[in-house]
Amino acid sequence: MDAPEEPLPPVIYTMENKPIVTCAGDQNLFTSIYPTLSQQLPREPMEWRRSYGRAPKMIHLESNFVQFKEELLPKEGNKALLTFPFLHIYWTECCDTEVYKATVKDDLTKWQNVLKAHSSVDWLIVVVENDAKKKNKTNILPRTSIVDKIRNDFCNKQSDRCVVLSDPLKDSSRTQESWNAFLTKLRTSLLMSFTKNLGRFEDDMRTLREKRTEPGWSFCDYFMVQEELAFVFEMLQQFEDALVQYDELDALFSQYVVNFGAGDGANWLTFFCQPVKSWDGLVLRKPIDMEKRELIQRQEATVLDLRSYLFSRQCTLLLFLQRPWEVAQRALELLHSCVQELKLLEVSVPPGALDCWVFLSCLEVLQRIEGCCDRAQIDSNIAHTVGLWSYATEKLKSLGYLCGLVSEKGPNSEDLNRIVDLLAGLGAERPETANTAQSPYKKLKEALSSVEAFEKHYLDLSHAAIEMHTSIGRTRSARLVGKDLAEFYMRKKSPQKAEIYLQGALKNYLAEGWALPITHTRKQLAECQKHLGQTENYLQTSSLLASDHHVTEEERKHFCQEILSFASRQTDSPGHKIVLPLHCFAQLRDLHFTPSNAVVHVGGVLSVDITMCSQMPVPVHVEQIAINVHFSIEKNNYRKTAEWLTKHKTSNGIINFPTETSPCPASQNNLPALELYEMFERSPSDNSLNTTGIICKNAHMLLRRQESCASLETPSGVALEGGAHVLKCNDVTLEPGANRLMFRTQAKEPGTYTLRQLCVSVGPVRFVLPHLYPLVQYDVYSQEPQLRVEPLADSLLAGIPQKVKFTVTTGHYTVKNGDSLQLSNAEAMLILCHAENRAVIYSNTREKASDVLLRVQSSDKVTSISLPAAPAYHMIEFELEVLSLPSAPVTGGESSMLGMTEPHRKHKDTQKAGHCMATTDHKVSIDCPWSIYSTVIALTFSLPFRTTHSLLSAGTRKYIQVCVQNLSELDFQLSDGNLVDPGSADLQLVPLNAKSPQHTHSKQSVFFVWELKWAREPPPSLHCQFSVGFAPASEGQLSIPLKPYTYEFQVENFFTLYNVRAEILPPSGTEHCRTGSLCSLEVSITRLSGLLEVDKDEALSESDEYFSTKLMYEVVDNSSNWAVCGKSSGVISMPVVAQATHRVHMEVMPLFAGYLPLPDVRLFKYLPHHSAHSSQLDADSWIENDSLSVDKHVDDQLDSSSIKSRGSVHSASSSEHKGLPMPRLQALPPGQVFNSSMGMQVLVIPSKDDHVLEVSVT
Amino acid sequence: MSRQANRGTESKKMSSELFTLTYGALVTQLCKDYENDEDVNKQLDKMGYNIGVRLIEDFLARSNVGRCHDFRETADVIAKVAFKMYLGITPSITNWSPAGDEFSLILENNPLVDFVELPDNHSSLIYSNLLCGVLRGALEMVQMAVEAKFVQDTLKGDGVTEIRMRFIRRIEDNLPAGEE
Amino acid sequence: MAVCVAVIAKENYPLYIRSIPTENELKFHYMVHTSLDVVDEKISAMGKALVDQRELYLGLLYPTEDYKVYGYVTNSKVKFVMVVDSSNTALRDNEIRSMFRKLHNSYTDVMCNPFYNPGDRIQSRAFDSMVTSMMIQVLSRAPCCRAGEALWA
Amino acid sequence: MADEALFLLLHNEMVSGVYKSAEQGEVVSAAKALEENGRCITKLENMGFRVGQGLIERFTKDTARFKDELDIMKFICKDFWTTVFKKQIDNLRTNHQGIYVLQDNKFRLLTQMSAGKQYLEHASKYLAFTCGLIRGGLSNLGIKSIVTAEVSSMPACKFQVMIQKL
Repeated sequence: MDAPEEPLPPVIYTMENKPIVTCAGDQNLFTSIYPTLSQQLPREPMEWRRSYGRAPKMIHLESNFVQFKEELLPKEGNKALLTFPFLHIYWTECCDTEVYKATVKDDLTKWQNVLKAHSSVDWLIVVVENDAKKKNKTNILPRTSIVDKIRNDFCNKQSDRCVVLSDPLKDSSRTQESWNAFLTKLRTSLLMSFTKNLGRFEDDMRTLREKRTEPGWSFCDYFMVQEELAFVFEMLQQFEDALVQYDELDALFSQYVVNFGAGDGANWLTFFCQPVKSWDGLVLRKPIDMEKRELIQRQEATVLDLRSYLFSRQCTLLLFLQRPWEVAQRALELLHSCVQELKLLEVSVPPGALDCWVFLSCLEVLQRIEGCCDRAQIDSNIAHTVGLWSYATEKLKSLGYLCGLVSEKGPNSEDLNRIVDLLAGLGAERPETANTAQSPYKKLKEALSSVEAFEKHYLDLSHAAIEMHTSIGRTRSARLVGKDLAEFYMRKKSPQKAEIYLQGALKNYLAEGWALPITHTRKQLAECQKHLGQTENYLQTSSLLASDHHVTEEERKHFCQEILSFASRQTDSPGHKIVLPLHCFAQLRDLHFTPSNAVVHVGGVLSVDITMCSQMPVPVHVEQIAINVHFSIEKNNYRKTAEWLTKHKTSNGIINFPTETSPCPASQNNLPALELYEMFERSPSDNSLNTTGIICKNAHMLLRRQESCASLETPSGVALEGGAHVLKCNDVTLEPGANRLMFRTQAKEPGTYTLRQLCVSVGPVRFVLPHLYPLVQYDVYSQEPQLRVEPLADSLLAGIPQKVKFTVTTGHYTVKNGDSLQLSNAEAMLILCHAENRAVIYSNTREKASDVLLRVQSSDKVTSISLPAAPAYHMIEFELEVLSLPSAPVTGGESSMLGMTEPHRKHKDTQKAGHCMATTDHKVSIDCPWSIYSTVIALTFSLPFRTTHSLLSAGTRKYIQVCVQNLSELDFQLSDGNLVDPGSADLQLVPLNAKSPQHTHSKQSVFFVWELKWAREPPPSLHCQFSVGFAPASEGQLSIPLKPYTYEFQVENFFTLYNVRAEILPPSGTEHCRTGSLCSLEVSITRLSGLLEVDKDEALSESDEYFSTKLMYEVVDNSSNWAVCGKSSGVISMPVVAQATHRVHMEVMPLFAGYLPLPDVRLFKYLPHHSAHSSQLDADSWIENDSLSVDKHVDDQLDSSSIKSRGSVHSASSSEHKGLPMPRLQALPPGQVFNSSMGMQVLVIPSKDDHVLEVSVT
Repeated sequence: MSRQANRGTESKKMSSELFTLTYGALVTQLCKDYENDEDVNKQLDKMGYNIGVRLIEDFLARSNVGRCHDFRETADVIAKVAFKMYLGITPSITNWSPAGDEFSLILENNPLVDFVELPDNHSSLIYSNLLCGVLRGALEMVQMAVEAKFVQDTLKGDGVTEIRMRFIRRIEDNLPAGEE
Repeated sequence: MAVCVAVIAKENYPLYIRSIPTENELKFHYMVHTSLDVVDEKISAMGKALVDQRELYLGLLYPTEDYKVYGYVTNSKVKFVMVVDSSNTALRDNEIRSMFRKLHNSYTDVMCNPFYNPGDRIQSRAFDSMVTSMMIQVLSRAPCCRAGEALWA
Repeated sequence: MADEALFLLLHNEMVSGVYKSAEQGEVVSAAKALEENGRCITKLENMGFRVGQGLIERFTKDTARFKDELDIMKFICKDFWTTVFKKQIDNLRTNHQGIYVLQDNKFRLLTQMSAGKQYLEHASKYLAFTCGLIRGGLSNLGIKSIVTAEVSSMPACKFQVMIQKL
């Protein structure tokens, strides 16, 4: 055997390991094949089906070929998988039966026996065939003979254990094929071996684990076993599976620790509980930390050792798996849990040791990760690493504090000792990091070496952490690190550096409304500001803290005291003021005005009550509280006030101020409220409703609005505004809680005053509320003095005393004694002054102020009323009696037209007149003391009575009737009515009235009648004067005698000239008139007197002493009881002689049955036309009138039927002499005609046949 | 407005939260509108009454219960049918007055007050007072004048909620107009 | 078991925060406030996730040496944060979940109290006592050796 | 389980109650009346708002977190509407600019009024509360919005949701 010795490769635990395959037989042959083999084997991947339902894997196989030796074969069981030979191969190229029989067979047998002895069944026999060799052979056997021999000598019934490899070193297709076949065979057998052996191994492992509750079971032993498995997987590059092994170990251990915590400790665990002596963090730079592994193997590892080792392995595998970020995350968890486990297991650890361990570990992990990733990756995965950074920072910090490196005077001796001890625990630096500059070890050593070094490292780390946090938007975390930094700076007595961090943090907490952090940070800030000597800020912060309920009472008092003592200190140096926002010192609750409508007159007093809640824990004395008021001259400030009242004020005039909510961001739901409205949409055509709905008026505002994260930090730099108008109240002590303050002010200029800014001064400190909201205003108005005179009743009556009310509104004028009102009397109106008139003085708000006697002196020209003294903005009220002398408006003769002749006409007139009283105005000019101009006042009096008169006749006897109608609301007593005609002496008026006074109720009338008597020819006209005494029925007796009521009028041509008599006779032979049958109407007109003055007119014609006048008569029946047949009117010439009579006969037909009144007979003067132009017009107009009146029956006094008949006549006549002047008609004055048959009636009985009736009607 | 337009057979059950919450919103709104709790109680009772006078219609239509002969029978119908139907609970009927004209409805759990916690400043608020109104109004429509009032309330810390019902008189057939 | 329970409004101010009296509560306020960073991260990440991953429970926000901080967010963007003592290693995820569910239910009742003004600080007695029960609740379950199950899990 | 009839009557009573209390303040001018009317609508809407907040909190208690705005709107139209009105919204439209129109062809609170024009003028009173429900629900899910409504043929109605962009 001259084959070269295959050296046994030493077993080292790296992933360089390969599964071992032994080679027996022809070594030279193998050596020749080996290169090709080792290179071909891994080329093709092979599928590995696995037990325990684990997913099959494709793996590239490699193996480590060693020469077969018996001692390689494991004895009992197989603990060490790595050194375990998975496959045994026997190599031969024998092709000669002799040779085979001679040597190979025996060799094979020996080999087989050894394997059998170790019950190893994973073997293979390879027969290499070489054509070259055969060439020089003479006796050629069939190719396969050797193989067959071997097969049936050794591989009984597993013939595939013998493989042929032909011409392995040739380059032919045949060679290829056989190689492939061989390799596949080799691979499969290897895998089968794995599956078999690993399976067995895992089974053993499990059984071992199941024993874990038995006494004497050792975790470390088990650890080694399972790790062996892990190694194999790693060797096969199945990192996942490898990792699982470690994770299981990890879980198992953790579970034990937990259980230990819960009371049932496994005794093996006590090994791990030895005090920690070394705390050199994790080591991740080499695949396997052999030292630690040995510690575990020797059961001398501490928890830290175990954990470190475990993690280093997990880390390695994770990195193989390209999962660096998981390393970071697991690392953090590991470090935390380690700390916990040490606590749980009550392992004694010197103070600071853990901090060192953690610190180093963090950095180690970070550096390891950085080692295998590029910048970009790292930057995009900060989220995973930042935790480690800040943890490291934290740990370094606590080390710093522990070792007195954070005080300005540096560490003392015992600190130094501690440092030494801690460094000792690190041991010497590891070789693998020895030459890396920034190794964790070096960092720590350096950081602990000096105050400066520490600061440098600590700052580096903190800044790095802050930067990272912010870069991934973890602002809060950044703030927190920042606060630690601030604390550090404060310790180092450099507050200027600390401030920004504190401010930053505070801002954040305020924005998100975290009360406790706010308070805490404020306290730190206060200290900081105090050191910095930022008085203003310090005081502000103090006031905030003093009013903060999360602060203890003592502290609040302390901060409050800070302010007060500052205030007292600074009083001597004036000028310098410190302005602080009010809300942290006190809060405005409510405010209310008296008068509550907040409107005062110039000079009036206005008081403002405010409730202010002091936030201070102790009573605070305040020099002054001032409210700046902005003044604006407002026109029509009344209206404004009104609307302001409705808008901002509750009825009681109290304005409530919103209380600042304690630090809870205003940002949520501070949207303006929705303004919804109903919507009705009507169709344009018929405006019927076709859509209703709900719409939002202020949508635009709501939608535009951006969510504002309103910070509660009040804008510092509150401007202190000075103003001309200030409400002050001095030297008050604000008790904690609610305080009521009152401001009084005297109103000066009229206008609107807006309360702007409230300022509380404590020494030089000013607490300012920059803007009062809601808007608070009060209004000052000024009023001109004025006099108002008005009747007490709704209307004044003439003739009787009437009360009139005088109201003097003083306005800004003060009425002095001696001031008086000068009334210049109107002659027709008297001012009646009684013994005592009283005047009442009211204040502006209508409260009665006083009641004084009023002096009124009256001369014939002026009446002077001396006013009582009254202050400004008051009212003086008093009443005076006035009397307007009654005087009836002189009524002209036209009223005498209203005669008996046409009673209905008269009736109509009165209706038309209605019951409105005639009025008279009296102007009085009054001189007021406050003005050089005199005020003119008009008083309207209405006459209580309306008087009408009429002339009545009975044949030639004449009467005058006067009707007095009481239009007023009052009742009157009328006494001694009297009628005189001063003109005509010989005429006497004989009263036919009751002597006793007459009572007339409201709206009643009283009539008076006189008969006229005369001796000789009566006068053509009378001038009558009616007078009657009157007094209100109610009043007993009156202060002054009243003038009687008078009424003057005229009566003309009242003397009767003609008497008209009409008579209706039934048709001859009948006793009664019948409807529809013609009757005769006899009219006789008689002249009653000779020629009189009144007759002298154009109508009069004279022929030798014989006078006659032309008259026209006309029969009219407006009751249409009669149809006048034939001509109804005619002109007659009447001799002007007493008793001259003229008869006319006419035919009429009664239309109805019953007692019918006779038709009217009217008499007119018929004036010939030789008179002037005008007359003709008259005539025309008359005709026109009539013909018109035919069409529209405007004039009810003309009977249509009669007009018809007459109308026809006239139309004829008018057509005859067209354009010619026509005669005129003139009505005779009522007095001159007396109709003696007036009121007579005729009996008409109904006729048998009615048709006649119809005829007559048409 | 025609109440109960559809007497459909389709399930009239609905999430009680909606009802409970709506009622809650109503009560709190009233608390805003009126100064003192007494007024709120009154208003609730009044609204309840208006609901009652309409509800009875729906009730008679859907539960085919006939005219009750005595107060005891009425009590049964209220507890076993009406409450079950509308609030899904069945109060127990207890302590009848000897005269048989008074009894108590005991509600173990009152759906109206799920979630409710009375603030201290509403001590005199009778939160569920609507129920009294409903009972009063409904019974009035069937010619029974009754008085209903809460005598116990879990909201006030009592173990159960108790409504005391008192029969006043029978109403002759002139229907009183609802308090519109 | 929980050492601090907090309910945080949409706008990130605390609606309710309570911690065990024995500890200095300020610390927890800081802790909870800081944890919001991670809550935000998780929520924004969650937006992209698939429906089944969009559960309300956010899991462990971040661990510290002594505590574990867990998060939960309701659909109304209200966050629940719960701090648990790290030594309490036996506490399992599903237990945390169920605690959050209880919190959520109780919070929902608060929201349904007509006298509660959404957005105001929570002062409900019911909620309070529920939280109390969470804080004093002790693990009844004996910590039997679960190692076996842990492996091959 | 409560009974629907009770809720409907309660709702009616709330509506008439609100309007009645408004009548106490005598109506001065048409404009005033409209304003008063608006106040009533707003009051009802506010009640609805509060209820909506509560309901949504309950209803979303066990649902997965929402993906986006649309996801939420769908929830309102399906689950929310079903639980409240026992039917889904019949049609949801959006312009993808934050405006959504929810159409209910047989709106529960209108079906009780006999259909047709004669009650049309009263219809909006009976929508206000629901507008609030929607707005409250959305706002509690973090969506600030304005909800208005429209009826032209009873008992169908449209609710328009305008989302406030932040």
